Amino acid sequence: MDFDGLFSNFGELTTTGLTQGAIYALVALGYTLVYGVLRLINFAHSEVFIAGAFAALWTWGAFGLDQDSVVTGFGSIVFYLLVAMLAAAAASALTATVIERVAYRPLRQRNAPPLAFLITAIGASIAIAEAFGIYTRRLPQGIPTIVANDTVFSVAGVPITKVQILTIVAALAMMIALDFFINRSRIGRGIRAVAQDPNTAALMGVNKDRIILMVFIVGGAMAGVAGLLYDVRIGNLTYSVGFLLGLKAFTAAVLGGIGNLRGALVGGLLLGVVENYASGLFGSEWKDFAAFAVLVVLLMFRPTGLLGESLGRARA
Amino acid sequence: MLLEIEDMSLLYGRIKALHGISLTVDEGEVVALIGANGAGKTTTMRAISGIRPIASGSIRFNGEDISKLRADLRVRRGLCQAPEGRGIFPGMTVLDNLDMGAYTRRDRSGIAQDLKRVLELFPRLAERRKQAGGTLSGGEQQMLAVGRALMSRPKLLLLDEPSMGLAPMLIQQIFSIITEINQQGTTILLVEQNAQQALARAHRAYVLETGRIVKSGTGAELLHDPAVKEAYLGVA
Amino acid sequence: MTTVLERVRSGRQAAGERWRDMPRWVRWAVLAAVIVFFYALPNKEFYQYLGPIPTTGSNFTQVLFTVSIYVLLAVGLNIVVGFAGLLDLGYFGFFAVGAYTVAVLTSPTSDLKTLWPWLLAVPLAIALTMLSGVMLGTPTLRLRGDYLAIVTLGFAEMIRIAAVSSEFLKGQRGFNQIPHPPGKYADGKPFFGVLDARPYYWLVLTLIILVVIGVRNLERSRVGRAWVSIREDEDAAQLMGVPTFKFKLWAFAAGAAIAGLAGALFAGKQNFVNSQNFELLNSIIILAAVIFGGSGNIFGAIVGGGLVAYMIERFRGIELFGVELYEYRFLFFGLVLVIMMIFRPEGLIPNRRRAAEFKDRRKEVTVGE
Amino acid sequence: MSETEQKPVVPAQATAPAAETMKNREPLLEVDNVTLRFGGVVALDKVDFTLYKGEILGLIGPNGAGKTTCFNAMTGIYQPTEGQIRFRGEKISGKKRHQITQMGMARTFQNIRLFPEMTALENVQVGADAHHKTSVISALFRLPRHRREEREGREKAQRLLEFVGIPHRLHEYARNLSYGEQRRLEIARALATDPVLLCLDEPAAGFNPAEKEELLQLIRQIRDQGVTVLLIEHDMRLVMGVTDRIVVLEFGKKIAEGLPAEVRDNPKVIAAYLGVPDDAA
Amino acid sequence: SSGSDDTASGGDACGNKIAFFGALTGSSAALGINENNGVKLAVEQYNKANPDCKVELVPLDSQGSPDQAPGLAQKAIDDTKLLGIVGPAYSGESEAAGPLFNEAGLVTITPSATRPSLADQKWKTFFRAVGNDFSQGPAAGNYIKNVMKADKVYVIDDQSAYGAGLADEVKKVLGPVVVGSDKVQGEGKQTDFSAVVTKVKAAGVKAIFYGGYYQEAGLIRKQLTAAGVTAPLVAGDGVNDAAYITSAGQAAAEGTILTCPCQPATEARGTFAQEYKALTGAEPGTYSDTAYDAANILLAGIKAGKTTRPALLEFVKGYSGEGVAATYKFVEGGELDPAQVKVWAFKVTGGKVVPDQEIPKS
Ligand SMILES: Nc1ncnc2c1ncn2[C@@H]1O[C@H](COP(=O)(O)OP(=O)(O)OP(=O)(O)O)[C@@H](O)[C@H]1O
Ligand SMILES: Nc1ncnc2c1ncn2[C@@H]1O[C@H](COP(=O)(O)OP(=O)(O)OP(=O)(O)O)[C@@H](O)[C@H]1O
Ligand SMILES: [Mg+2]
Ligand SMILES: [Mg+2]
Repeated sequence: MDFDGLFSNFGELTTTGLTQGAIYALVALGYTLVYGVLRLINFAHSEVFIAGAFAALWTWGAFGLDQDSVVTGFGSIVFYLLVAMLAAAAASALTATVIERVAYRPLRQRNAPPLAFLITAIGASIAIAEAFGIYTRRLPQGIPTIVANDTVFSVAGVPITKVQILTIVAALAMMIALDFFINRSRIGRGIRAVAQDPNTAALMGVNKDRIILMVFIVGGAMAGVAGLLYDVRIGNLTYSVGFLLGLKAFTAAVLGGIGNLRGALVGGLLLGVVENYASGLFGSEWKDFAAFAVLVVLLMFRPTGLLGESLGRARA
Repeated sequence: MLLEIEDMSLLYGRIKALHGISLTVDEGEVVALIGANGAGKTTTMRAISGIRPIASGSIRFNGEDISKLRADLRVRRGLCQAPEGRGIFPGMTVLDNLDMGAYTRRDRSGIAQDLKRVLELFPRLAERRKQAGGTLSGGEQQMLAVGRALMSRPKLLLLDEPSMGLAPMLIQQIFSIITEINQQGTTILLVEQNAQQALARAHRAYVLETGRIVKSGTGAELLHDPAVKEAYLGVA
Repeated sequence: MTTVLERVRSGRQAAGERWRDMPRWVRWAVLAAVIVFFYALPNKEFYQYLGPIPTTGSNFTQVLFTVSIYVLLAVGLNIVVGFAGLLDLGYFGFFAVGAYTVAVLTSPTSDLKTLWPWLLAVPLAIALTMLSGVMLGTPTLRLRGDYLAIVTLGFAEMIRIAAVSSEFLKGQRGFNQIPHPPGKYADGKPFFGVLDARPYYWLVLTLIILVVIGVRNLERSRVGRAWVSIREDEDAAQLMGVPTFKFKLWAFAAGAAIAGLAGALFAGKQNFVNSQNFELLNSIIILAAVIFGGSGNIFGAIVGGGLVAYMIERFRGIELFGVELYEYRFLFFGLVLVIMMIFRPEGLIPNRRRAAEFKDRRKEVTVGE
Repeated sequence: MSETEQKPVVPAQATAPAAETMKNREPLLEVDNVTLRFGGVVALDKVDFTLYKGEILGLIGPNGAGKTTCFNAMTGIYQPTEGQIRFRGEKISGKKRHQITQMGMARTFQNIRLFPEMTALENVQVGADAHHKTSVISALFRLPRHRREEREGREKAQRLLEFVGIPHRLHEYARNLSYGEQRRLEIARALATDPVLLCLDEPAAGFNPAEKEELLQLIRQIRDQGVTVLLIEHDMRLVMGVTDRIVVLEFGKKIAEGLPAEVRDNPKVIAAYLGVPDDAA
Repeated sequence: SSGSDDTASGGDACGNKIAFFGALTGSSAALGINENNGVKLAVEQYNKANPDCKVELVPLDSQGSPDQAPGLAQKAIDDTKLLGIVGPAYSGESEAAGPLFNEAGLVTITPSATRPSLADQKWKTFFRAVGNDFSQGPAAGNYIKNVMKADKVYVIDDQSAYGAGLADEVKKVLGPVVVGSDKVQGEGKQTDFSAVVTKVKAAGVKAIFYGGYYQEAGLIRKQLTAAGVTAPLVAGDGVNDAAYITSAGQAAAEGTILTCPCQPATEARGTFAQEYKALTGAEPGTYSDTAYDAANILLAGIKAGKTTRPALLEFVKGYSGEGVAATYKFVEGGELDPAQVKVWAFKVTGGKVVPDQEIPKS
C-alpha cells in the first residue's frame, strides 16, 4: 500500500475523481429513471451513452475537426460545445427511444416476465455496441481538443482545469433541472405514479406509454451529454467503452439508492473519488476492485443504498 | 344514458369470466352491483375502466363507444375508478396521491377546492398528509382511495367495495358521502358486499352470479326480494 | 402476420400437450433416444451425416465440449435465477473459482507446488466454490432483487480483477500443465488425452445427466417449493415458516457447486487457466442462455445453454456475400436475443407454470396499447 | 428450532370446551406493555393484553388504531420500541420470523399476500412444509422420508382446501382467484402450518353477509379443533357472534377489554368506534 | 504423425496449406491483422512464383482467447493438408494450443508470442521468430538509462503477460532509477487514466516506460500531455504501430520512443514495405515483417518438398537464413538464436515512426 502516493496527491486525486464521478452520475440518472419506472436494468443504456459520444465526435468531424485540431477562442469553443451537445443529446435520446420501441414496448404489450426485458436489454446492448464496433473497424477514434486542459485556478495547490469545471458544472446543472422536473412537475408526478403502480396510474388518467417514452428521452439526453463530456475529457473513443462505464454508472445508481435521483449524483461522485483514491493507494489495477468492494460493503450496511429508494415502490 | 353496456363478455385466458352482461347507468343515478365472491363484479369494473380488454359486446359512455379506448383516455372522458385493493401509490405521500387523482385536470383553483373538501371529509388524511401511502393502515388507505377518486371530479365514479376494511362508523360516513356527491351531480356505479346499505342507497341494482346478470330492479325491490335476502343479506 | 403467429404458437402448444399426454413409456423411449444421440454426436463417423449441424470453423468435438460446459452452467444458474428468483449476474465467477482451485492445486507453475492429481482436486474445487457461494451469499442475500444482481456482478468482476492482478493467481500468465483426468485405454494410452476431446465431452454429458436428476428431485420437493415461494413473496414465505435465508443460501450454494464442477472439468481439459478465461460477458451470456431457453425450466435451461454456446461457434467460418459472418457474430447474437424474446418472451421452452401465467397475462394488457 | 412438544394437527384434535372460564386457563400469548413508534406516529402505546389457550379473542378499533401493527409486532415484522411479547412463555424478540411460525403462530394478511404464481395446492403445501424435516440432501436423493412427507403434505393441503371451501380451485394459480377466494386460501395456508395460535386480519373483508356467516362457522370449527384464534375484524355481527372476549384499541391505546356484550355497551367504545348502533350490531 | 501418408500416397505435393493462428476480430485484433497480412503477402508471392503448385492460407481467428484456442488448433490438426502454422500470435493462446500442436507434430512459428516460459515446455513443435521478453526488456531499459540518461523513470504496465513481462525486465535494468510504478487494465477495459497521470505528474519523472499495447498507450500519452507532463514515453513493440499515433494524437505522440526486437523497414531487405502496402493499402504494422518471414520459412520448406508434417518440422528446426526483419536460426526450445536478436529504437517524429538507432546489447 502506498499511503504516500495517496496523501501527496490527495487533492488532485479528488478533483479528477469528482470529474469522472460527474460523468458516472449523469449516466446513472438514466439507469435510475428507467429502473424507477419499469423496474428494469436498462442494460442498453451504456450504448445510449456511446451513441451520444459518437454523435458529438461526428458533429465535430462534420465541421472539419479531426483528432489533431485544437479549438481556440471562447466563442468557437462554446459554439462547438453547444452544437455537439445538442447533437449528442438528440442522438442519445433517439437511440433510447428506438430501444424502447423495438426492444421493450413489444414485450410490455405482451406483459412479458421481467427477466425477458433484461435479455432484450442485453441483446440490444450487444448488438448496438457491435454495430459501432464494426463501423469503426474496432479502432479507437481520436477526438479534437475542444477545451484545452488549462488550469484556471488552484485551490490549496491543486490545479482546477477548464475541463473539470465544464464537466462538473454541466453535470450539476442537468441534475438540478431534472430533480425539479421530476419532483415538481405534473409529468414528474406521472412518472412517479407509473413507477409505483402502472395500472392504477392508468386509472388516474396517466398515459403510460407517453410517460415511459419521456423517461427514455430524458434519461437518454442526459447520457448524451455525458457522452460529450466523456469525449472532451478522455480525448479518445472506442466502441466498447460503454460497457464498463455503464456498469460503473449502474453501480453508482445502486450505491446512491436506485430510483433515487439525488442518490445517483451522490453515488456517482463517491464512486469516482473512491476509484481514484484506490488507484493512489493500491495501484490503478485495483481501481475497479475497490469500486465494487465499496458497493458490496455499503449495501451490507444500507441495503437500499446511501439515500434509499425514492421513485420506487415502498413495501406496502 | 351515461353508461350503456351491451352483451359484454370477457375472458381470462380460456376461462370466460363474463358471459354477455348488459347494464345501464343513467345520468345522476347510483347503481349497485352485488354478487358473491368470484361472481365477476371486479371484472366488470375492470372492463369498464379499460384495464382488461373485452372479448365481445360494447361499452358506450356518453353516447361514444369506448370499448377499444385506452384506459387513461377513458379517464379523460370523465370516468374514474377507486379500484379493489385500493391501488395506493405506496411511495407517494398522501397529498401526492390525492394530486394524482386530479392528474387529468388543469383548473388549479378547482383542484385546490376539491382537495380541501376531501381533507375535510377525511380528517385522518389531513393529519397524515405527508405520510407515505404505503404505510397507512388498511382503512386509511381505503379513505385515500375514495378521496383520490373524488379528486378527479368524474362524471361517472366507479367504486369497488369502498367500505371494505372500514370501521363501522366510517362505513356510515362513506355511504353518506356517496349519497352526498351523487346529489351534487356525480353518477355512481357501486360494487358492494355490504348489500344492505348499498341497496338502501341505490336507485337501481343488478345481481351478478358467475358472470351473468340474474336479476335487476330498483334498490328497494331487491332489498325485499326473498332470494336476494337469503343469498346476499345473510338473513336466513 | 398475427394470425400466422397465433397459429404457430397454438401448434406448438398442441405439440407440448401431446407430449404430456403421451404414455409414459413413449416418453422414456424418446428420452433414451435423445440421450443416445448426444452420446453418439462427437463421433465423426456419426456427425458427418448431420448436414449443416457440425461446425465448420472449429473442431466439432471441441465445440461440443464447450457447449456441454455451458449447458452444465445453465443448469446450475437456473437453480439460482429460475427457481429461487435470485438474479445472479456474476455466476461465471464461481466457474472461475472452480477452475482456479484445480489450477492452483495441480499445476507445476503454481506457487503451492502441491501437484495433486486432477481427481483429488475436483471435490475440493466443488467444496471451495460452494464455500465461496456461501461466503458471498451470507452478507448479500439479505439484499433484494436487483441489488443482488449488481452485487453478484461486482463479485464476479472482483474475482476477475484478483485473477488478473494478484501474484498468486498469476494473471494473464496463468497456470499451465494442469493434469488431465485419470484413466487409460487397454493399450496404455491415456483415456483423457490431448487431442481427443470426446472423452471429456462424454464425461461432462454424464455429469449433466446426474446433475439434472438431482436438480429435478430438488425442484419437486419442499426445497423447490421454498425457492418458488421466496421468488413470489419473500415476506409471506417467512411468515409461513420458510427459513428463507437458509434456502436462498442453499440455492446459491447448489448453483455455485455446479459451476465449480464445470470449472474443474474445464481446467482438466484445457491444461491451461489464465485470467482471460473469465470475462464478464460470459456471465451475461450464461444468464441470457437460461432465460432464452426458459427460466425456471431445467430442460429449457439446457436447450438455452446449448444453443447459445453453439450459435456463437456456428457462425465461425460461414461466409455470406463475401463477408465472414464470424466477425458479426455478436451483432447477430444480440439481434437474435432481442427478436427471440419478443416472439417468445417466456423463453424457448417455458416453465409450464410461467407459461400458464403468461398466456393469461398477454390478455391483461390495458386496452388500446 | 427449540420446540418439539405438542403440535396440534388441525383436523385431529379433541374438542376444546367453550370459553366461559378462560381466566383460569393457561396464557398462550402475552402482550406486555408494548409500545411501537414510527417516527412521530405512536402506533402502539403501552398495549397490554393476554390471550388464553383455546379462546377466540377479538381485536377491534377504529381505522389506524394499531391492530395490524400489533399483528406485525407479534409475528416479528416489527420490533416493539418498548415492552415484550411472549408466546408460549418464550420471548418473541430476537426470533426469526420463520421460527415464530414454527413455534405455532400463523397469520393472514390484511393486504392479501399469497404466492401468486403458485397453485392453490402449492400455496398450502408451503405452509405444511413448515414442520417438514426433509433436508436438501434427502430431497436430492428422494429418500423415503422425503417421499412420505411429500405425500402427507399434499393430502393435508387437499383436506384444508376442502375445509375452507375452495376444493374446486386446487390447481388454479392463486393470482387468478377472486378476492374472496384468495382470503379463504390464505386461511388454509395459515392452518397448514399447524398453528397453536391463528391470527386473522380482517378475514371477512370482501365477503357478503351470507359468506360472513359461513366464515363464522369456519372460525368456530377451527377453535373447536384446539386452535386459539386472534381476530381483527370490523364487522360487528361477526365479532359479536364468534369471539369469547374482545380487546379494543384506539390511537394505539387499549381502551376496553371484556366480554362481547360488555364491550358493545361500553360508552367509550361506542364513541370511538361503533357510533350509532348499526343495524347489524 | 497423423495424416502424413495421405499426401505421400497421393503423390501430389500440391494443395498444401499453411495457417495463420491469432486474433482477427475482437479487442486485440490489430496485431493479428498485421501479421495475417504479412503471411498473406508471403503466400501470394509464393503462389505467383509457383502457379502450378499453390499453397492455401487458412486464417484461424482465436480472438486472442485461450478458451477458443484448442478448438481451432484441433481443426488445424484435423486438416491433413495443413503443414505448418504461423502463430499463435499471443502467449495465452499459445499456452492453450501448444500441447495439441506438440502432440500432433504440427510445426508452429510464432512471430509475436514473447513470453519466455513458452520455450520451456518441451514442445518440439514450438518456434519463435522474435526475441523473447528477456531480450527486448533489458534493451529498452538500457536505452532509457544510457541513451536518454533519464534519472527518474515511471513504469506502467497493462498486466498482460507481454506488458508485465516487459515492464519487469525494464525495472530490473533500471533499478533505483524507477521512482514509481503502476498497473492499468488492458484490452480497452480502461480509458480514464487520471489517477496514473496524477501520480506520474507528481513524481516529476524524466521518462515513462509503458509495457502494453498501443491503444492504452495512446490514451495514456494523450492524457499525460493534456495534464502537462512532457517527459517522453518509452514503449515496446506492442505500441509500435501507426494506430498509436492516431490514438494519442499527433501532437502528443511526438517524441515517443518505441523499441522493437526487429529492424526498421528501411533496413529490411528487398521491397517488403512497398509490396505490403500494395497488397493491403496500409503501412506494415508491428510484426507484419516477422510474420512474413515466418511464413516464408514454412513456404521454403514446402518448396523444398517437405510436404509432410514431420519433414517440415525437421526443416524448420534446421533452418538458417535471412528474412526481411532478421536472420533466422533456432536454438534449444525453439528460441531464435540470441545472436540474431537485434533490438532497435524508433522515435515518433512528425507523425511517423522513424528508426532511431540499434540499441547495443548492454
Ligand atoms: N386474472 C385472472 N385470471 C383468471 N381468472 C381470474 C382472474 N381474475 C379473476 N378471475 C376469476 O374470475 C372470476 C370473477 O372474479 P372477480 O374478481 O371479478 O370476482 P368478484 O365478483 O369481484 O369477487 P370478490 O367479491 O371476491 O371480489 C373469479 O372466478 C376469479 O377467480
Ligand atoms: N411504517 C409506518 N410508518 C408510519 N406510520 C405507520 C407505519 N405503519 C403503520 N403506521 C401508522 O400506524 C397506525 C396504525 O396502523 P395499523 O395498520 O396498525 O392500523 P389498523 O388498526 O390495522 O387499522 P385498519 O383497521 O385501518 O387496518 C396508522 O395510523 C398508520 O398510519
Ligand atoms: Mg371483487
Ligand atoms: Mg389493519
